[in-house]
Order: sequence, then structure tokens, then C-alpha cells
Amino acid sequence: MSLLFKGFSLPTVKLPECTKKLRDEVRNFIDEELQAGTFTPHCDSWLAGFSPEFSRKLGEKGWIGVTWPRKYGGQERSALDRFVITEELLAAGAPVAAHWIADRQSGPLLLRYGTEEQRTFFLPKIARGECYFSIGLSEPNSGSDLASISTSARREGDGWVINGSKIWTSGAHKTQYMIALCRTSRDPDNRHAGMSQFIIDLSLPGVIVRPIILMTGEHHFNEVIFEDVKVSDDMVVGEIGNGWKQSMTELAYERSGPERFLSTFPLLVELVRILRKNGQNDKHSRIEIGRLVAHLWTLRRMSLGVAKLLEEGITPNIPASLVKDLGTQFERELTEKVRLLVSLSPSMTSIKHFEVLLAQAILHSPGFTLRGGTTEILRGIIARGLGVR
Amino acid sequence: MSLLFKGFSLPTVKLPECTKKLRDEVRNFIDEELQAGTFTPHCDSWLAGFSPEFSRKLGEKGWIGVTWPRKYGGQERSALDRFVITEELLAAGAPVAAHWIADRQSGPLLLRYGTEEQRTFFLPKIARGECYFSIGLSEPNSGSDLASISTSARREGDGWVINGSKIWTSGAHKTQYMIALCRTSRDPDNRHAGMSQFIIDLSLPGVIVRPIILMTGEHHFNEVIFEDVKVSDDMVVGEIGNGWKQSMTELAYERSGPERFLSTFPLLVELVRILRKNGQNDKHSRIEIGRLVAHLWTLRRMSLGVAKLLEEGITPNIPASLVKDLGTQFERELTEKVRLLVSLSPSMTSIKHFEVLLAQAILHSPGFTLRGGTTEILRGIIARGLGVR
Amino acid sequence: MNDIREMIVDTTARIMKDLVSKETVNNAEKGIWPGELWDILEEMGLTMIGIPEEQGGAGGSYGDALSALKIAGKYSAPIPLAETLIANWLLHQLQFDIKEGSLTLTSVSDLEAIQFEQTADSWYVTGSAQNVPWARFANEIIVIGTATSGTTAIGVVYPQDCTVIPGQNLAGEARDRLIFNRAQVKGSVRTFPNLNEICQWIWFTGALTRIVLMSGALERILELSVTYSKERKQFGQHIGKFQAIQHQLAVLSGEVVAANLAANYAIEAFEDGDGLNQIMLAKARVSEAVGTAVPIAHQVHGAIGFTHEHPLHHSTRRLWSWRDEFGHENEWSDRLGEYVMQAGPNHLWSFISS
Amino acid sequence: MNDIREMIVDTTARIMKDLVSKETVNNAEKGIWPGELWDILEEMGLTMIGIPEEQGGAGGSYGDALSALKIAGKYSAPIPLAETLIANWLLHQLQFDIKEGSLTLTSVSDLEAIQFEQTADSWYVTGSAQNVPWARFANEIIVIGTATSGTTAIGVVYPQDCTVIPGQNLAGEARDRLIFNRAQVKGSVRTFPNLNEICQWIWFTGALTRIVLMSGALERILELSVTYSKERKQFGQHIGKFQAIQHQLAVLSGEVVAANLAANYAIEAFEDGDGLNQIMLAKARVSEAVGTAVPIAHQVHGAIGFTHEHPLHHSTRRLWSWRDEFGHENEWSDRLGEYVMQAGPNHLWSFISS
Repeated sequence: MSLLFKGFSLPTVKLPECTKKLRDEVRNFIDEELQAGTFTPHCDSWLAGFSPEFSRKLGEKGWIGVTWPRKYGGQERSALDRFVITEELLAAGAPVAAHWIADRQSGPLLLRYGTEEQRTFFLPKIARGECYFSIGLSEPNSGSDLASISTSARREGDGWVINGSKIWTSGAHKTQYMIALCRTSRDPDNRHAGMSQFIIDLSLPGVIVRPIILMTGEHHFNEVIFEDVKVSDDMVVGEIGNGWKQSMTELAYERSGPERFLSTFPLLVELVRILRKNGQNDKHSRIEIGRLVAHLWTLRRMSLGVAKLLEEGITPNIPASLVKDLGTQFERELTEKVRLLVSLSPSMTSIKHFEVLLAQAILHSPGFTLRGGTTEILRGIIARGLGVR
Repeated sequence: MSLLFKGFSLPTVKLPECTKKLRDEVRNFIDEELQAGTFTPHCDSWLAGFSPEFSRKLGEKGWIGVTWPRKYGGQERSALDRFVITEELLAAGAPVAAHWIADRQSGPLLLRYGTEEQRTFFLPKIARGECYFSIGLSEPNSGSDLASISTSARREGDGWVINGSKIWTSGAHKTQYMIALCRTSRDPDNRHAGMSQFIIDLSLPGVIVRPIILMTGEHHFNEVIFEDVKVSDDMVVGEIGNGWKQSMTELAYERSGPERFLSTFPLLVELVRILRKNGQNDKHSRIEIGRLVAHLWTLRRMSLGVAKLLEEGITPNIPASLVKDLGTQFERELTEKVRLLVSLSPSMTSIKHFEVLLAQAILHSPGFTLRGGTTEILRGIIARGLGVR
Repeated sequence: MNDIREMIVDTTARIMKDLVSKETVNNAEKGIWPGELWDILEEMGLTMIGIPEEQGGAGGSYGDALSALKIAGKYSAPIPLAETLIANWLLHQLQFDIKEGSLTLTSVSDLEAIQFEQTADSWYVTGSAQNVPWARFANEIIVIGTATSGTTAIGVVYPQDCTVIPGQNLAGEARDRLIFNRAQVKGSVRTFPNLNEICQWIWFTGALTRIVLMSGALERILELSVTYSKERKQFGQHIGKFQAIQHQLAVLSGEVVAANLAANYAIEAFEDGDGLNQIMLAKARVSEAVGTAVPIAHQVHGAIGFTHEHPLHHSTRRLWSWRDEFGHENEWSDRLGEYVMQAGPNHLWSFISS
Repeated sequence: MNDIREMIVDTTARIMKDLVSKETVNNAEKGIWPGELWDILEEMGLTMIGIPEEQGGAGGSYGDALSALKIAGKYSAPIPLAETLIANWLLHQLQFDIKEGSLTLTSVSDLEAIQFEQTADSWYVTGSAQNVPWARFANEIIVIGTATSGTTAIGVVYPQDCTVIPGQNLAGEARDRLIFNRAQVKGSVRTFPNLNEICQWIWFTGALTRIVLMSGALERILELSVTYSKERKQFGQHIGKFQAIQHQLAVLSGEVVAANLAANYAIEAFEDGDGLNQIMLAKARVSEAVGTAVPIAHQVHGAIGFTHEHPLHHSTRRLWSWRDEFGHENEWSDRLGEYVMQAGPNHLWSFISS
């Protein structure tokens, strides 16, 4: 019933039986891990929960790279199956940060644009939960203006020499690789031309990983500096000059997922637990919880709709932007509402789990609407979709 | 303690004893009128409550043009006294629309820029509550872009011939005069030059007042069309060519007053009455009412601070814009919050006073953030004050 | 969307475009019945979709009917399509014969204000009902009340047998007060010892119709706003070129897409016979969307959208009314919160993801 | 602002500018006491303003002290100025001698978790206190507890006589847990049959200090945001040239101006000896302002403002903490709503306008 603007409508999805079975398996696994105490639910666990051990366990289960061909270590399952796995892990606040980027965007990028050698080499390792990637898009002076990047890859012999720096690269101090967007030529008339993507081994000489300490004191992000880093020709992703388009595809993978509205879900669960424990079942609490649940329910279905479109081979730029915009606003609102329903002292040093979760959510909240495209960028994309921009 | 940006800070005000006495007089008057049944509290009463009878009563009391010199029918009282009178009337939802514009901006404009003849002729009549004015700024194609007006005043003999039209002129079907901003010359390099203001008797030949029916079905606004309307030289306000500056002064009078956050106050009073009657004293209701009251208390003090600055001869453009922006957002929020605290069917045809008040507030709400400068215009002014624009 | 539904939707849209002019809506507000529009829709069978042909209906599914209703919402069609559908579905469920003509029904919240009384020859109704949609235009009225025995009773009354006091919602849609003074019931009466299930069905189905109508109207105000922002010039350019307007339109479109999807899930679940949770969720979400969407539409339109002349208010005033009818967002959120709290923390995720 | 106050404010601002560097604040978070800063402020008499000189204070008024505290809030000064002021004012009111050095006090919400017990020679304290501000750096701690007789008791304990378990609020300010295991009270103890008045005074005065600190910090984030938006370039222009950023800054400034004025009214009323209502109103309003203002400041700053390197977080994390300390906006709104409902509709307007 597409009465809406072209590119704005989302399908309803009925998940098939096999997906239900998969969901139960994931849930059982999570329950077991929780009982074994291998992790504590954490807000923003896809950024903050870096656990190679946990990632390897997921790899063993076949839950990384699930949509990829079997010959590359995948399971040839549907995008909906992948959606179910990721949403279950996020809802539980499980430590999925290590493989997150590789599974979400680096792998799919290689699958789509990589060479056979690259696929054969990287994808199985990613799927085993052993090989981790960082994003190489933002730069210190580019901010939201990605077309202004200046990291360069200069042709030299049969390889490339890379100079420049990337910023906000989460996990680069722990991951093995980055796919970096670089300038291979300049066209003064077309800012989007002359960009190319390279896989860079972060252990190469000339790669300097400098920590960026967050205001929370945490170290997730880095500045990665390239000083005459030599990269061989077989590390080029896709075509030289096609980097802008490839990166835009990468961003669409990045925007619509359940991580855009489930980062703070563990806090909501804990709220319900605390309110019940306190016998606090007043109208105010009920209304606020009901509101949040209605929003979350809708957001999840929007995100599921995007997964369905991806499954059908459509790159849903606009709905992905809508999900991220609504989702990140929701995460922030959830945090604020939860805070107001209880009288406590959010603190990272508290002995109460709930106060720690709340502190995590509050302190991470400024990032929600910045990472993966700021609110301003997203609304610009949506406005363009409406034809007013 | 002005640590703030220049032009952004507002003083605290302690109202003097004489003002307290005045307030009591106004309250007693309102109580008597309410008991006599001469009016029913109405939302947005300064737009919708047009009662020449009520205005004349206020005139008799000396409560119109209170700050003006006695020789022009005023009381030579302070801007704070005027503030107290207007806020009391608005809080009671009293029908003050007839004289509102004349008292708020046309009178002060004439006092500042008018000729002695104009002052002597108009001001005493306004102060008696007998002479009403309309605003003549907006035009059909100008919208928020006031500099684009095209109504022209052409010199002819010893007078002027006016052609064009003004729109959104509230009350023009009932008021006697308009102060119209017209083009008297054109300067392609300066959109703000060549404008002048004229007092136009709306009963003159060539003046056509065409009703603009609101979406509520109400008739408050009009389009006023001028077809070769002849205006004599003594109806020029201020200097020919100085119209833009004069209008900007007029707008500052227009923006900061208590009408920007008290239009919906009668609804809040009625809410408290209904909740008490229903014994509905739950936490949700208390929190929402408390929030609204804290906002209102602050807004009122901001507006009072602006009155104080006016008293000191300062034209507080930026604080006036802040008050209007925050105030009109507040009015809309009040309406929404009140609606959600009760389960009822807002309707203009309801037999319940509360449902009618709520219907008035909802149906008028789109106007709050449009009239007297849209939210967008106001925020632009504020941004300019911050130096970013 | 399957072929049949697509056909119904397309046909409805065509009829609405042709026959629901600005004047039609304005006239209806003045009390003029859009007879031609209604007759065509009835002829087309739209008022009886969801009931098998062999039982006098037009066939098709509830979802088909609700999809058509969304179009009616989009075009502000001033007719009791929602009420007639609910009434016929209810009659069919209760094994009454379904009805020709326009129908309406009293609210279950007036259950106790309406007494059914049986005499030797017939049933009689006494009491009053508030805000009965389109009552003055209805051919028959389904009355839901309480029998002297204390059971819930449902029967049909003709408007001419009761006093109709005209009223309107914010959108000028007829919401009339009815006074029954021993009004005779036409035909039989069904009584139910357990009122909950049927009353709940009526209330939830009513809410669903408002969800669907709102989702149609939200689409409309997005279209109007985008169109206007491309036409209207200020400060030398189309207002759509201003970033502030662009961002507002982006937010508006987010609410519209969210509301549309929530409505579609509620429709599907209802069609599958199990829509209670989805209706609860969707009514909370869609009613709330109105509070974000309508102010943006009006702000983008500026003063012109605030006039009677411009059609925007046909949609926005309806949205303001429909979000409150059958429970506003806080009432449904409260209910939803109660459910979630009862179920407890360990069931929250499975509730959201089921 | 009179001359004396202006002088105090200017001097404080100069000291803060000189001595509260980014490193000072970061170091304090790591547990390093900014001794030089504290000593100068103490020398200046800032910790004893509001108490007459003849009684050992520095003279001046409560309002003078609070105006200086606003500057401390603006510069994120990592010192227990608020606590020392409250403690000294309390001691003075209770006719204790006021104290040199840095002070803090336990929360009245821990009243019942702390027992005072009298033996032949002295008073002893047993129990625990949560989130005691700056306790590890305090020279003396005012402990508020319950005497065995059931009355409220107040006395002074040295930090070395209790166990201090370090903790931090969101801003990394010391909020320590104290465990008293028969800790001896230094000097005498005051007991009160009626606990309400003095506990209320402590709670409201605590809230007032947070109002004042927040209003200072809000000014700071506005300044930082405006400055940054004039420096940072994106898409070929300063980000302040984008309408979306301009409008966000306008909204931010509205919250800052509102908070500042609300704080000033609360200060004035407190100084006049009757600030309960104003503190209630201002804590609700200013705490809420944080929720609007902080996200804008961070959004304008982009990723850089999210790093430890940039000083924005010194202010924003403090704002997040202070809005909750001594009751968040909903707790105060609830109290306010209760008051309004009690007073009834006919007193609402006079309450707002008085």
C-alpha cells in the first residue's frame, strides 16, 4: 500500500519459522553465557564490549557473516536471520564490539567489491570471529563532510604509499585491519571523484595508532596515522576511483541496524526490574514505560523492514536514515525518561548495577546522534529524498 | 551579574508596593465582572475576545495607555504597572482584543514617532477604550519576509494614494484604523529603504476588508485591500523613509508581553479545578502540573525583566525574541499536556466548559508560533545576537 | 499487497479524488450529507467488505476494508465508513443480519448510561449516549447498553426514534448526543452475561479504525507540506531550501513512515485474528505521532495553512480528533505499561520482538 | 548587583581563570587536590561569606556567596565550595563555631542510617553515609544522624576517624561512601526534637547550590558552543552559518537565560529569608534546562566535544550530576504539583505572580 513518497515506504515482515528456531538458539546461548557469568549486560555493548573470546564463540556457532556464501565461511542465511541474531545479542547487552564492524560492513563490502583472493583470505577469518576491522572514513578535518578527506594513496612501483590520518576509528588499537578511503587523484570540479578504498594491515610499519580518550575516560576510539605506509596492489578494494560510491554503500549497512535503538535496551530491562522490586507501579511509570515500548516496537519493525529490503537487493538509503534518526533520538530519550523514573545517583563507580548502566547510557548519549552520520546529515539525506533539497 | 552574552541578560524585578495595590484593584474588578457574568474565561482572549464594552470599562478605570503622559489620556505609570494590568487580564481570559493592538503598539508608536496632532487626536480616544487599531505589516506575498512588502503610497498633490493589500490584520472588520507600512520609494540595493508608515482610516473609500476565515470557522483576521485610497499628509507616521526602523520598534513591543505565554492559562486553571473535583491527585498529574508551573513562573519573570528594560528605555530585541520563542512553545506544550491528563473530547460544541477551552487552545495552537514572528524568524534574530549569523 | 486489495485501494482512491473536494468536506461540516460519495462506495460494496458474500457481505478481508479506510482518512472523506464497517462486522459476529445504508454505534463507555428493558411485545431503550459518530446521518444505530438483568445488551434503534442533539468533534465531524426515551428496538436484542469480550472487541476495533484513518491523514499532510515548501517563496527562494524547513520535513516524514508501518502491522494482526497487542502499541504510537506531525505541517504552511480556505485543516483537525477517540496515547501507554510491568523484565524483549 | 558583590564576583572569576586550568580539573578527577586554588579562596574569605565578621565569618550576604559559587560552577572548580558554605552556614545557625578548612556534610537522606550514641565522656557515630561530596578532601565532616533517643543529631567527625570509600559522580567529582564505626564526635552535638525544619533547610540549601552551580555551567557551555561554531569549518563554511546550528544555539541560549534568571530569583529569595518556593521552582526549571542544553552543546561540538581532550565535558558531566543531586526535576515538579493542587485553581495565578 505504497501511498508514500518513493523510497519512503517499508514492508511489514513475517519472520519464517526457521528464523524463530534460530532466535531460540541465540537466546539459549545468551542465557547460558549469562549464567556462566562470561559477561554482564552493558549499554552500548557494540562499541564498548570488546571480547575476542565471545566473538570466537559466536563464530563457532556460525553467527558471524551468516548471510555470506558457505565457501567464504558464511551460512547463506537471509538478512532477516542476521537481523534476529544481532538484535538478540544487542538486547542482551552482549560484548559484540570486536567483530561488529567486520560483520556489519567490512565483510559485506569485500563480498560486494573485493577480489576473490580478498574474499577467500578475509571472510572465513571474520566469520570465525578471529579477524576484526576498523572503519577508515572520517578524518580530523573532515567531520561530517566526508568528501573533504585528504588521506592520500600515491602510486609507487606496483603498490601504493599511504599518508594521512583517520579519526574516530573504534577499536583500531585491537583490530587487525582497516578499510581506508583515500584520495588517489584530485578533480577540482568533482569532490566525489578520485577516491579509492584500501585494506590496511594495522601492524604495518608507518601505522601509528593514537588513543582518543573519551570524556568518560574510556578508550574505544583512535586516531590512526599513516606515514608512508606501503600497501600492495592486491589490497585495493573494488576499483580505483570508485571509493565514494563504495563508501556510501558501506554507510547504508551502517545506519539502519538494531544497534541504532538497542544500545540502551539493557537499561530499560533493568528499570522494569527495579520498579517491580520497589513495587513502584504508579501511573507515571506505566505511561512512560508504555510510551518507550511503543516507540521501540515501531522502530524495531522499521529496522526489520530495512533488513527485508536489503534481502531483496535494495539499498534503502532513506529508510536507513529514518531509522537511525528516530532510533538515536529514542535512545537518548529512553535514557532521560529512565533517569526521571527513579531517584538515584548515576555513577560509573557505583556498587549498584542500575546506577552503572544509567551512567553508561548518559555518558555515551552524545555519541548516539553523532556516530554513523549526524542528525543533521541524516535529515539532509531525508530532505533530499522528499525532493526539497 | 551579567556573565551572559551582551543583550541576553535579564534583570530580576521586585515590584513596588504601588503596583501590588494596582494588582488588587484589577483583580477585584475582574472578580466583579466574572460574578456579573459579563465574560467567560476564554483561551487566546487577546485575539478572540473582542468586546468594546469591556474595553471601555478598562478605559474608564485608566488601564489603557497607562504609561502615557496624562495630557494624552495616560496615567504616567510605569511599564511594570502596565505589565501587571495586562497579565491579570490575560490570566483571567478576559476579552481584551478590541483595544489590544492600539494599547500595545499603535499608541506607543504614535507616542514615539507621531505628530503632536496625531497624539492629541488618537491617544486619548485609545486610552478611553473607544478607538481601536489594526496592524498593517504582513502582506499576501511577504510572509515572514517583511522587507518584501509591495503596498505602495504614491505622492499625489499634498497627500498620498495607497494601493496594495495587507493580510492577517486581526480585527480590521471592527477597528477604525490601521497603521500601514508602505513603499514610498524603491532602492534596489537596500530592501529596507523607502518604507513609510501611514494611519489609514478603514472607513475611507477604496478600503475593502475581506474576511479570512480561520480553520476554526472564526473570523478574526482579514485581508485589507487598498484601491487608490487617499490619505492626507498629516496621517504620515514619523518620517517618510523611516518605516522599516519604526516597524522593528513596533515588533519589539509585540513580542515579549505576557500574551506570549498566558493565552492558554485559563485552561491550566480549569485543569486544576477538574483534577481536584475528580480527586485525581496522582504522581503523573502532579509532575506535569509542577513542570508547567515552573516553566510559567520562569517565563513570567523573563517577560517582567523585559518590561523592566523597556522602563529603562532599552529596546530589548533579543530577550523579547527569547520570551516569545520559549513562551509560544510553552503554550503549545501546555495544551498537549493538559489534553493528556484527562480523557475527554475537546469540542467547540461541547456543553463542558473544559472541553471548549481545550478545543480553543488546540485549534488556536498553530497560530502561537506563527503570529508576531515565526519561530524561525525569532531564532534567526537570537542567533544574530549570539554573533553566529 | 495482493491484487484484490490493490484494486480496492486504487478504486477507492479514484473515487475519493473525484468526489471528495474541499467543498464536500466543508459542506459536510455544515451538515450536508455527501450522498453521491456514500452511494458509490456502498454500491461498490465497500461498507460490507470483510463479510463473506454468502452472508450478504462483499467478501474480501478485514485488511482489505481497512486499507480502503486508510484512503478515506487520507482524503478526509466525511462519511461514517469506519462506523459502518465496525457495525456490520459486529452484527455479523453476533449473527444478526448485516445492514444496508450508513450505520453507527454508541460507545461502550456509555454502557451504563443506557438501559434496555423488555416488555411483552418488544425491547425498549432509555438513556443517553455521547459523541455518537455521524448519528444524524445514520440509517440505523447499534445501541450498546445494559439490560435490567445486568447483562450487556445490543440492539438496533432508528435515529427517528430518539432525540439527536448535534455536536461536532474538532474536525467538524458529526459527534451527536442521543437521548433515548423508551425508544423501541428494531428486531431482536442480544444479551451477554460476560460483557468484557465483546466490549473489548468494539473498543479495540474502534481504535484500529482511528489508527488507520490517522495513518492516511498523516500521509496527506506530508504531501501537502512537501508540495507547499516547493511552491512557496520567501526571502528569494523556495522555503524548502531553508535547512530549518528541510529538517522539519525530515522529522515529519519519520513520524509518517513510523505511523504507517505501525498501522500496517496492526491491520495485519487484526486480520490474523489476534490484534490486541498491536492495536494497543499502534494507537499509542500513531496518536503520539500526531502531536509531532501536525505542528510541523502547520509551521511549514505558515499562516495560510491556518485558514479555512486551505485544505490542510481538513486533515489536521481530523488528526487532532482521531488521536483522542478510543483513547489517547497516554491511556494506551498506561495500559501497555501495565502489561509490561505485569509480565516483568525477562519478558520485555520477547514482547517487543514477537 | 551592588559594588561589593561585583567585586567578589570579579575577583573570583579572575582567580578561577588563573587557577582552574583543564589540568586542574582533570587532576582533581584523578584524586589530586587543587590546594593552591582552595587556599587562595579561603584566604580571600570566600568559604565564610554570609557570616558576620564579628562571629568569625567574612561578612557579606548569602547572595554574595552564591554569586561567587556561580563562577565556581562556570569554571568547573573541583572544590567543595558549596559544601563548605552550607556547612558553615549550618554551624553558624546552630551556634557552633564556624570552621577553617574544607568541610562537607552527610545527606539528610542518610539520617536513619547514622546513629549517634552518647557515653559518659563523648558522643560516637555508627553507620554509613552515601555520596558524601569531597569527603576524602574534607578537613571535617558534619554528620547528620539520629540519636538513640530518636531525635535528630548533628555533630562534627574527622575523616581520619571513619572509613572513606572513594566514589565519583558522573563528573568525576568525589562522592565518597563513609563508614562510621563508633567514630568519636569532635566537640558537642546538637539534637532536635523536630527534625523537619533543619533537615528541610539543608536539603533546600543544597538544592540552591546546585541551581547556582548549574546556571554558571550552562553559561559556560553556551560560550563554548558559540565560540566553536565560529571556528569550526565544514562544507566550506563555519558551522555557525548553518541554519540548523543557528537554531540549536538559539534554543540553547533560551535555556541558559531562563536558568540564569530562575537561579537569580532563587538567590534573592533565599537572601531575603524566604526561598522555599523559589528554590523548588528553580530546581525544577534549571535541572530540566540541562536536558535540553547539554545535548545541543554536544551536537554543536560534534565528536571533538565527546573527547577527554576537549574541556566541554567538564561542564556537561557536572550538569548531568548536579541536575540529579538534591532531587531531579521530576521530584521537585511533583512537590510543586502537590503544592499547586493543594492550593487549588483560584490560587494558581497568585502563586505564579507573587
